Amino acid sequence: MINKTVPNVTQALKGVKNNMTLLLGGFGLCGIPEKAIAELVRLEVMNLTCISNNAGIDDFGLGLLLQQKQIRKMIASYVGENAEFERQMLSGELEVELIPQGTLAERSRAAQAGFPGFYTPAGYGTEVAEGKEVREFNGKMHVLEKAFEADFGFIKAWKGDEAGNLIFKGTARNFNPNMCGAAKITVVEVEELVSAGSLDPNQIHVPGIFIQRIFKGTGYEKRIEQRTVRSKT
Amino acid sequence: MINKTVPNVTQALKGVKNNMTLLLGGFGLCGIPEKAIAELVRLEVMNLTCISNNAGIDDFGLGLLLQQKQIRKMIASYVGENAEFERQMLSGELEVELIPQGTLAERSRAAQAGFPGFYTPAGYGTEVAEGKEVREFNGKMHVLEKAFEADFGFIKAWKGDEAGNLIFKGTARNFNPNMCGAAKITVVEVEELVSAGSLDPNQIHVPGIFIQRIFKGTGYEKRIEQRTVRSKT
Amino acid sequence: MALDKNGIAQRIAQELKHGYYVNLGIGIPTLVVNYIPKNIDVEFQSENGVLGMGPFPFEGDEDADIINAGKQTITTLKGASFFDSSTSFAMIRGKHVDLTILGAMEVSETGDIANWKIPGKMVKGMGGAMDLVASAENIIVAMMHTNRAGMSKLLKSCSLPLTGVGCVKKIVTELAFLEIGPTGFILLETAPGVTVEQVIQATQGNISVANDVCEMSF
Amino acid sequence: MALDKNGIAQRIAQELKHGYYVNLGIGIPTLVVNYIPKNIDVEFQSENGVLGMGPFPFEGDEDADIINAGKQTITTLKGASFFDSSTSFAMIRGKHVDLTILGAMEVSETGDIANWKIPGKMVKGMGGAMDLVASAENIIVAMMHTNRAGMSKLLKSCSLPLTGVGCVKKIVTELAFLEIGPTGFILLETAPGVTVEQVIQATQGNISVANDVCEMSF
Repeated sequence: MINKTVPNVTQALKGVKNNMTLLLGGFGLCGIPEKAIAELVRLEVMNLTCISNNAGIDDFGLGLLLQQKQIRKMIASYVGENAEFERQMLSGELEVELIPQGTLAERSRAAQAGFPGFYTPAGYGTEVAEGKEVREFNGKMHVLEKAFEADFGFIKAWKGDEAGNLIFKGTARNFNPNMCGAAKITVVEVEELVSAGSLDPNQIHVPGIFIQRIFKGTGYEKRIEQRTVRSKT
Repeated sequence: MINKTVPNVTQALKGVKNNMTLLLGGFGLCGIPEKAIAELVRLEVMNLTCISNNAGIDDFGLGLLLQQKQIRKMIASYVGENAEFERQMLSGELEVELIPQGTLAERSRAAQAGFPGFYTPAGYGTEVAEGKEVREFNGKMHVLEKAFEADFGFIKAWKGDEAGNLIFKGTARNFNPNMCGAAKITVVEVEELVSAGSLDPNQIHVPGIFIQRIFKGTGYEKRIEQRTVRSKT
Repeated sequence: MALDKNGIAQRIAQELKHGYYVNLGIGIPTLVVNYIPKNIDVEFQSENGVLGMGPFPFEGDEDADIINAGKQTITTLKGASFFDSSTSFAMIRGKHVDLTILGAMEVSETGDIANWKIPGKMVKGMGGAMDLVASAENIIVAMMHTNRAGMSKLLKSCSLPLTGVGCVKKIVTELAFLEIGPTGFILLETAPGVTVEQVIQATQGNISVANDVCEMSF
Repeated sequence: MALDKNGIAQRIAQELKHGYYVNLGIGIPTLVVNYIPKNIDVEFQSENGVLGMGPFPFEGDEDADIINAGKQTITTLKGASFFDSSTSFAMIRGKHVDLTILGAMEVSETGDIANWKIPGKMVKGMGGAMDLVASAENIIVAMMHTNRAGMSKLLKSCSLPLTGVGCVKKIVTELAFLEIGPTGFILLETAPGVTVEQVIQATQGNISVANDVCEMSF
């Protein structure tokens, strides 16, 4: 067993520098790497390119990096929950590339799996396809999309073992598995870190080979964006 | 919940006809759809194109279809375990297309996921790339490979529920998950069929949406190709 | 009398068929779950990674790790499953999802749809909508027929940046149920109390009236 | 005295480094597991879908559902995982596997490799070999230096259909440890009792001798 554990978030983020490109898991505030984001704020690394489905809200998630103006460019699919984001984007302070959600997932997986490019129908005939190659297959037009290239990937899992094997919970899974191994260094934070052999080999969502560093985070806030309930009557 | 269960293998293979293209899961004899293969033999459907990593052995797996000369064309990555296969291939009775194993897996997944094509480095500069488009990305040559098109997919899972959710065991997983949803109709046989709600939604390997029919097989032989052991001393 | 949002959802729900996997967009489409016809089984997929979505949780049972694409806390039903985003879009792009219901700012007579951006003013992003409309064989748009200024949103061609080209099949508005045909919109049903003339007036794109046009029945 | 298969495996094992994920081909490469250096941790990946392979099972413990790429029954170690073929080749193609050790029928002085087909005679197929050699940064070939007729298998250019182009980095044969350099094979180490001259004689491709050429030490 190859041990991937590091003692804390500081060790986990060693080597993160200005101008880097980061992949960050999560959908809305669900399954985001809270501890890595807090450390990025503390490190004051600037001029980042962040690839993540959303940009957080004003005071949580990637919104914390936006507040400090640490992000130069954001690649996302949906950014509708963040007023500061909209302000920076419309003023031109922040460069923004919006791409289809499925394309975002697959460009991550392509990087993980060593595919330089693939053809998808998503975005054909729209702004998204501008400047990209398009091509017909079986009578339908497709766009050539390319694998992401990133320096660090920040992943949030539910449970992990010393070997870096991961299990996610509910919809907190989302982009996290697809981003594992998609950057040069993949850093995972987990709520529960167990010894190798504790997890059923048949039920691992992401094998440890895709990750370089794993640490246990504490005190997860897991903020809910839209608390919707029904009454018990 | 959408119920995908059918009572038996006969119902499960309804609609299989001569000249069809079939995807079959399994690696060697591990995780092969034993019951579907037996039914294909019984149905005497001829002139099949079979896509599967291997071609079975002389008297088991796809070897049973080869014996009856039901296969016109075989698409596989490794066929070294089957003398009858080699005879039919060298004599020209059987058309054979050998492709890299990773390409076989991904052409299945591309069909499942709606990608018409993707670029892989595997096979560049070899016979496999002949007649295919090649292209450079990041200074390295790649081959354009296309999604499979198949009529039926035959899958073997360990457990499944009424909704078609699947769990595989050990290395019997192999190509099975990638082939689910890759053909027009995906038929799954399982050792254990449980009611919907019995499986942990977090631990499903393949969601039921990718499959059309599921049935419980009985009396699995699960033949071992290479029984290797060590002594207890 | 024009339909309200619930009425639109109710009419769309009539298009559900037994065995359908359905992806519901944010807004009016979400309301469709309240009007599923009796005696049919459908399953709802949410692109953030869940199949078999159930109702909102009881108060106190909310789980931050279990949400829908609108970021709302939800529950799951028997037979549900969770999966990653790549698998979720495999379901969508691979045409395993049978029906997509989503909102729109504009739809053109050729089935183009715009719903993600108003240049210089509002840019929320396309989320999963571009993947959905590019792949789904069966797309129903739930939208208002006109904007607040009374201008038609069913146009000859969209003025806003497109989400997809020639993809919309059916449209339900507060005034009518329409489909896209070779020559433009086809009026199939009017909302209760709405006249054919009213629908034609409110439609800027080319519109024809089906021979068997009738009033919606609920 | 030339090495036997175990000797070849033992020399290759010296190339393993702490933290390596390793894919072993069928044949001689399989024997490498018996010579892993003390004090380093490595993990073995098998392309049929397992990481963390252990030794063969005890008699009676064989499980038909747990095999390696050679279709042999195996066990798993702590920290192991099972996965599908697409994920397995994501590990390989995505360069997450650090070292690939495989057999060959022929290797050329430019690092081409042929190991899957003898036209008209034998066609077993490439299995995962084409994916492995096209992607791995670090490939060691375990092979015999000459065939039964005494003809060299380290050639100017391969005569058999290729498995991959310009990909082989290192070669261990019964006679020598060599690497591929810009001008062809470079002899780094001779097997115990084998002379530099013998290796040069047995090599048809262009071969040069490293300044610090030495005998293998075990």
